[in-house]
Amino acid sequence: MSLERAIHDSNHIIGIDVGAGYTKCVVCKDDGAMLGSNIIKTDPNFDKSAMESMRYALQSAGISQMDYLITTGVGRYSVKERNIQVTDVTATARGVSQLLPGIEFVLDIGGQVTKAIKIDGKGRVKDFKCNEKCAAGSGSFIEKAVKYLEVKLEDVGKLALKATEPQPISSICAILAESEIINHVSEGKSVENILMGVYESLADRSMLLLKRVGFNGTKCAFVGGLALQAGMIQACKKKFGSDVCIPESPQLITAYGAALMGIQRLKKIQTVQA
Amino acid sequence: MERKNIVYAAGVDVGSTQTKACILDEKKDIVALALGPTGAYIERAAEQAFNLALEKAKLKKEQISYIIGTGYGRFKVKFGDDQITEISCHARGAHLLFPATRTVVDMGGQDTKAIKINENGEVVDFAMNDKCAAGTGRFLSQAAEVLKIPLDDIGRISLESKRPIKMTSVCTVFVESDIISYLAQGCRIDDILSGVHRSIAARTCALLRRTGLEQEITFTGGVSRNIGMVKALEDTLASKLNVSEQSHYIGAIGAAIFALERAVKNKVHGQEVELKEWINPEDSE
Amino acid sequence: MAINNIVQQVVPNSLESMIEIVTQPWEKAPLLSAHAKGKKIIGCFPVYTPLEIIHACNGAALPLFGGGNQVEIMNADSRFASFICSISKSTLELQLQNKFRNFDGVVLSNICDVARNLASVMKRNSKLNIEYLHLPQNDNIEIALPYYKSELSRFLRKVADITGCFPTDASLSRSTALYNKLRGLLEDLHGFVSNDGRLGAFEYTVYLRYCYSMLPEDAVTFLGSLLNSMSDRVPRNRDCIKIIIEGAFCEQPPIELIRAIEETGCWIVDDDFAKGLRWHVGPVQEKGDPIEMLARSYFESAQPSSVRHDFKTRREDLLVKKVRKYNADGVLFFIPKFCEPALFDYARYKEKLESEGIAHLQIEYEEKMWTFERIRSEVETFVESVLFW
Amino acid sequence: MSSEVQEMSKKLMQDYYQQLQDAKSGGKPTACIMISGNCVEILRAFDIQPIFPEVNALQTAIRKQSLPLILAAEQRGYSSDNCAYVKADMGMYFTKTGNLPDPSFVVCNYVGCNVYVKWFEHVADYFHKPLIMIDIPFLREKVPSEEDVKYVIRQLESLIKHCEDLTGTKFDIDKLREILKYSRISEDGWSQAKDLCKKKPAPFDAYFDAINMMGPINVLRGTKEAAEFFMKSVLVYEQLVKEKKGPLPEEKFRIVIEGPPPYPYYRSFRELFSKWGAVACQSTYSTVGGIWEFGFRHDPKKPLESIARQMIIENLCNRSLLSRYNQIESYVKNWSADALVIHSVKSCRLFSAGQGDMRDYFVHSLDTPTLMIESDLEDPRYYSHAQLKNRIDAFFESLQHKRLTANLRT
Ligand SMILES: Nc1ncnc2c1ncn2[C@@H]1O[C@H](COP(=O)(O)OP(=O)(O)O)[C@@H](O)[C@H]1O
Ligand SMILES: Nc1ncnc2c1ncn2[C@@H]1O[C@H](COP(=O)(O)OP(=O)(O)O)[C@@H](O)[C@H]1O
Ligand code: SF4
Ligand code: SF4
Ligand code: SF4
Repeated sequence: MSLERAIHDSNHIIGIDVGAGYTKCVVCKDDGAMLGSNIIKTDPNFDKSAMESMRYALQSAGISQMDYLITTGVGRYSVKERNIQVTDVTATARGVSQLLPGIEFVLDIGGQVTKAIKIDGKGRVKDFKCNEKCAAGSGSFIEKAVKYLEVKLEDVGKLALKATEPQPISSICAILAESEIINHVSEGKSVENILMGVYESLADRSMLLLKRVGFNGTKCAFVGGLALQAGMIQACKKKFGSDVCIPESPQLITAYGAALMGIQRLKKIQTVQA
Repeated sequence: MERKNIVYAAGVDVGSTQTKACILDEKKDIVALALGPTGAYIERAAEQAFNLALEKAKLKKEQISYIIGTGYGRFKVKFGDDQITEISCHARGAHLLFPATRTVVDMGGQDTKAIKINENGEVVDFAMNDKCAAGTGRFLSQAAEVLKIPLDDIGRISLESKRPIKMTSVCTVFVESDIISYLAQGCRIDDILSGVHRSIAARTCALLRRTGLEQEITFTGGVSRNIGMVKALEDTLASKLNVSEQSHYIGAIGAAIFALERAVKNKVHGQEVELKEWINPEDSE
Repeated sequence: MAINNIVQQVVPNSLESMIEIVTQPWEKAPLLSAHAKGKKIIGCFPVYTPLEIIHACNGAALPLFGGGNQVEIMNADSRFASFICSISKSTLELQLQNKFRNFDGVVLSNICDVARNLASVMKRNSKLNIEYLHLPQNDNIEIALPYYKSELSRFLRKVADITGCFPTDASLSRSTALYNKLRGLLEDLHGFVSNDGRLGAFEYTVYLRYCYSMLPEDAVTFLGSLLNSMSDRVPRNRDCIKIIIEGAFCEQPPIELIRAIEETGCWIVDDDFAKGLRWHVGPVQEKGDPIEMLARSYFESAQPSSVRHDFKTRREDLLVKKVRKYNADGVLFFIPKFCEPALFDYARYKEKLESEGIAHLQIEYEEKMWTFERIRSEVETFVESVLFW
Repeated sequence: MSSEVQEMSKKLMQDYYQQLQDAKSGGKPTACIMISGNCVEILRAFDIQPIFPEVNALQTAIRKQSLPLILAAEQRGYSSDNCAYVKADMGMYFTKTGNLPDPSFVVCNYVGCNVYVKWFEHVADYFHKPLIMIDIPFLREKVPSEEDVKYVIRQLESLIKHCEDLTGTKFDIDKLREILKYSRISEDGWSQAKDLCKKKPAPFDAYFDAINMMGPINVLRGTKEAAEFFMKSVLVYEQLVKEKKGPLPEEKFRIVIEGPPPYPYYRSFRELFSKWGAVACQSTYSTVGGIWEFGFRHDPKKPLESIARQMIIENLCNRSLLSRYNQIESYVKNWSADALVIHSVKSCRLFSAGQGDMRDYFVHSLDTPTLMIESDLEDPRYYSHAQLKNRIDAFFESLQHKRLTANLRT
C-alpha cells in the first residue's frame, strides 16, 4: 500500500467495546469522523456479539469494508478478527480527551464496573481506580432495581428527577442493598425517592473513587451507560459540586476512543510499511 | 362435602424472593400450597399467595382459625394472627415431612441456614450465612441470568459436566464477571454451572459444620428444587438428603403447624391465655 | 556420592513438576521424606520464623503458604468469618482436613491479629505442637535485643522438646552458615531477575519456594547447578515496563498470577514474594553467640515489612530508593484481600509515591484465585498508560 | 435506678473532655494512648493529659458522625477492610474536625492488637511527634516469663525517662503509688459491681450499662474522681439488688455477650435484646481495658511491676483466644447465664478472627446455646437491622420454646 493512499483514501477503522452488559461498535474514518455505530446486548459468545454489532454498525455507516479492527472491554481478547486490543480505561480516556479537550477527570459507570480515571492533556491515563468487590451500584444493579420497581430502563432517569425525599441506601453489598430497596418499598416510599436514593449513594461512591485518583472538584466527564440516565447525572452534579460534562452518546465513547487509537496505530503501521 | 367443623390453619412464608402459603387441616394434612413472587409490594404478595391457597382449598378466609406469618416479611402479613421466624418454622415443617430429620439445610433467595433440631422438631442450634450474601440462592439465579438459561434448567445442565471449573469467589455481585471471563476462555456452560453449584455446596458445608451434621439431613427452601444443587450437596457431604416436592414450602408448612397448634388449643380451652408465651415482643419497626 | 547424583535426586525434570510441589508442599515437599528418617517436620507461617534454630535442632522446617488454590475450603469458613484473609483460612482448612499429619509442630507469631488467633484455633483443633513466637515490635535495640535473645532461647527449648535434640552453639553456627549460604545463592539468582531479565519473577518464585521445600543442604546443591545453567541463557530485551511489586510478604498470590502479570508486559525487577523467607538483607553474623547474632539480625538486617515495627527506617523511603535504583516505571501494590497490615501500609506508601510522582497501582488478590481477568485488565491499563499510544 | 450511675459517669466524662479542651488552650503536655491494658497511671504521675483515640472514635460513632470520617480516610488510601476505628480517628485529623488537642507524643501500648501499632505509627507520622513503643509480649503460656516482665518494665522506664525529658520534672514514685491506690479502689469497685450481676435480677446490664463504668475505669483510672464514682456506684447497685430491681421490668434471659457493640446503632441494638427480656450478666468487651473480676489489682508496693503484669496478663486483648474461651466459660457458669451471644464485628479482627471456632466450642463442647451475629462497631454500613432482628428473634424463640417444653415435662 502506498503512503499516498493511506493519507488520501480514507480507511475505515472500527472500534468495538465488548462490555459485560452491552456491546458497542463505532465505525470511523481516519480523520476521526464517526460514520456509524451500534449498541446491542452482549451475548455470552463475545465473538458473536462483536461481529453482530459490527455488521449493524457497518450497515448504519453504509459501508461494507473495514481496514482495521480494534477491540476493548472485557471481551476484547475473544474477538478473533481483531487487529489489536486495548483496555477500556485507556480507550475511554482517549475518547473523552478527543471529545472534551481539557478534561482531567473521567467517571465511567458501566454494567459491572465503575471507574474513575485521571488523564493528562494528551489523553493518557495518569491514574485510575475501579470499584472494589462489595460495591453495590453499577449499571446492572440499577437494571435489577428497575425490574423490581416495575419501571422501564429508559424511564428511570427522568422518573428519579421527580424525587422529593431521596431514600439513602447504605449497604455496600449489592445484594443487601437490594433488600434495603425492598424495605423502602414496603415502607411505602415512592419509586422516585427510592431511585434517587440509589443514584445518590452511587454518586457518593463514585465521588470516593474519583477522590482516590485525586479529584479536586474541578470539571469532570461522566460517561458509560449510566450517563444516559438523567437522575444519575443530577445526583453527580449535586454531590460533586462541580461541572459534570456528558459527551454526546456517552455509552459509545469507549468504542470511539478505541477506534481513535486504531487510527493512530494504523497510521504508524502504514508509515512503517511505506 | 361438609367441612364446617374441621379446624384449618394457615402459614404464610414471605421470603426475600418468593412468598409461599400453606393451609393445613387438623390432621396436619396439607390442604393447599401456593407460591408467588415477593416483589416490592410485600403485603400484596402475602395476600396473593394466601388467596391463591384459599382458592385451591376452596375455602374462605373466615374458615381459617389461625394464621401465622413467617420469613423476612412476616410483619407484613397484616391479616395474620402472629409471627414466628422462619428458622423455627423450617424446623417444624421438616419434622412433619421427615420425622427423623435432625439437620435442616435451608437455601433460599438471600440466605442459607443450617438448623439442628431434636426429635420434637424443636430448634437446638442454628447458623446462617454471615452478613455477606455470597453463596446463596441469589448466586445461582444470577449465574442463570448471565448464562441466559432458565433457572429450572441449570441444575440439570450442571449434571452433564465432566470437568467442573473452579470459582474464584462466591460473591454474588461478581459472579457475573467471573462467569463472563470463563466464557471468554471458552469454558463449557455445563462445566461452569457445575463449578457454581460445587462452590456453593462447599460453602454450605462450612455452614453445616457450625451446627454439626447429624443424620437425617433435610434440604429445604427454593433451591432444593434444583437437582444439581441436591447432587452437589450430597457429593460434598457424602450423605443422602431428604428432599420432597414440598420442600420449597416447608417454611409455610411449619408456620401452619404452629398456627394449627394454637387453633386447636384455642378450640379446646376457648381462651388464649396459655399462648401468651409465644407472642413476640412488640415490634418497633 | 557424587554431587551429580544428589542433583538428579532432588531436581525434578521440569518447572511444571516443581510448580506442583510448591503449590502442595504439605504433601509433595521433598523434605517430608526426612520424616521417615526420624526428622521432625515443623511447619512455619511464612514471616520471620528463625529457620536456623529449627535446623540446628535437627528439625526440618517447611514454610507454609496456605492452601493456595489447591484446597477447597469446606470447614475453615465455619471458624473464620468472611472478612479474614485466605491464607489463615486455608492453613486451618489443611489442618482440619488432616493434611498436616506428617507434621510434628507448627510455628506462628504475632505478625497480625489473625495469625495470632489462628494459633489458638489450631491448638484447639489438633494435637500438633503449636509454638508461638513473639517477634519484638520495639525498635530500640538496646531494650529489645536482650528480650529477643531470651525469646529465641525459649523458642529453641520448645523446638528441642519436639525434636528431642538440643543443639550446641557450634551446630547453631553451622546452621546459620548454611542458611546464609542458601540466602546468598538465592540473592545471586535474583540478580538475573533484576539485572537482565534472563529469569522471570514467576520462574524465580517457583525456584525460591522449591528451595524451601527441600532441606537446606539439598537446596544449596540445587541452586549451585541452577546458577550454573543460567549462563546458557541470553538476557532478554523486551518491550516492557519495569515494575516493583510490594505487599505480598505473607499470603502469596497464585503463581499463575505472577505469570499473567509478566505476560501483560511487566518486567518485575524486584518483588517481595515470599519475602518472609529471604528476610535477611545481609548474612547473619556467624561468629559470636549464635542466638544473639540471630536476634541481632532481626533488628539490624531483617527485611522491612508491614509486620515489623521499625519507625527509624521508613519503608516508604526505602521503596522510593528502590524505584530509583532500578529505574522502575512504577510500583504494583499486591495486597492480599483483608490483610490489615499491608492495607494500612498502603495508605502511607500512596502518599509518598504521589509526592514523588511515581506511578503505582494497587491490586488486591487472594491466593485462591483462579481467574485473573479483572487484575489483568487493570495491569494492562497500567502498562498501556506507561508504555505507548 | 442505675440511671444515677449513668449520670455520674456522664458528668465525669464531660469533665474529661473539658480537660482535653483545657489542655488544648493551655498548651499542657498531652499523649495519645490506647485503652487495652494501658499504663495511664504513668502519664498521670507527670500530669500529662491522656488522649484516647479509641474513645474519640467511638464517640463519633455514637453521634452517627463516623461515616464521613471513615470515607475521608478511605479517600486517602485506607481500605474499606481496615479497622474503622482507625479510619474514623484519622478521618478526624484529615478533615480537621474533632477539636482535640494535638498530642505531644504517642505512647503505643501494643497490647495484643497489631492494628494499634499501625494506627499510632500513622498518628505519630501525621503530627510529626515521637512514638514511644511499649511492646507487650503476648501471653503465650499460662504465665509470662520473668524476661517478659523485665522487658516491659524496661520499656516503662524508658517511657518515664521520656516523660521526664518532656515535662522537665523528675519522676516521683510516691506520686505514682498514690495514683495506683486510687486505681485499686476503682478496680475493687468495678469487680464488686460485676459480682453483683451474679444476683437475679442483675442490677445493671453488664454489656450495655457497663459502658458507663468503662469510661471511668479505662480513661480515668488512677484519679480520685473515678475512685469515688465506683464507691458510689456500688452502693447504688447494692440498693438495686436489695430491691430486686434490674434494668428491665422482667429479667427473662441472662446472657453473656462477647465482642464490642455496634456503636452507631447502640440503642436499637439493645432494643433487640430488651424486647425479649434478655439482660447481659457478663461481657468480655467490658474487660478489654483490664480484667479485674478475678482478683488482680494494681499494687502501690510494686508500682512498675504491677503495671507491667496488668499489661501482659490482666486484660482481654493480650490473652489468647483460648483463654478468652475460659473467661467466657467462667462467666456462663458463675454468673448463671442461659446463653452466649457472639457479636462479630468486621473491623476488629482481634475480637472476631476465630469466633466461629468459639461458637463451635460453646455449642458442641459445652452445650451452651450460642448465637452469632455480625455488624460493625464503627462503620454503619455493616449494620443490617432486619438481618440481626431475624437472628435474634429466632434464637430467643427457640430458647423460649425450650424453656416452655422443659417446664411442661417437669
Ligand atoms: N437505553 C438506556 N437507558 C438508560 N440506561 C441504560 C440504557 N442502556 C443501558 N443503560 C444502563 O447502562 C448500563 C450498561 O452500561 P455500559 O457502559 O454499556 O456497560 P458495559 O460496558 O459494562 O456493558 C446498563 O446496566 C444500564 O444500567
Ligand atoms: N424451580 C426452581 N428450580 C431451581 N431453583 C429454584 C426454583 N424455584 C426457586 N428456586 C430458587 O429458590 C430461591 C428462592 O427460594 P426461597 O426459599 O423461596 O427463598 P426466600 O424464602 O428467601 O424467598 C430462588 O432464588 C431460586 O434460586
Ligand atoms: S456478596 Fe455482597 S458482601 Fe459478599 S462479597 Fe459479594 S458484594 Fe461483598
Ligand atoms: S495475609 Fe496478612 S492478615 Fe493474613 S495472616 Fe498474613 S499478615 Fe496476617
Ligand atoms: S482491631 Fe479491634 S482492638 Fe484493634 S484498634 Fe481496631 S477495634 Fe481496636
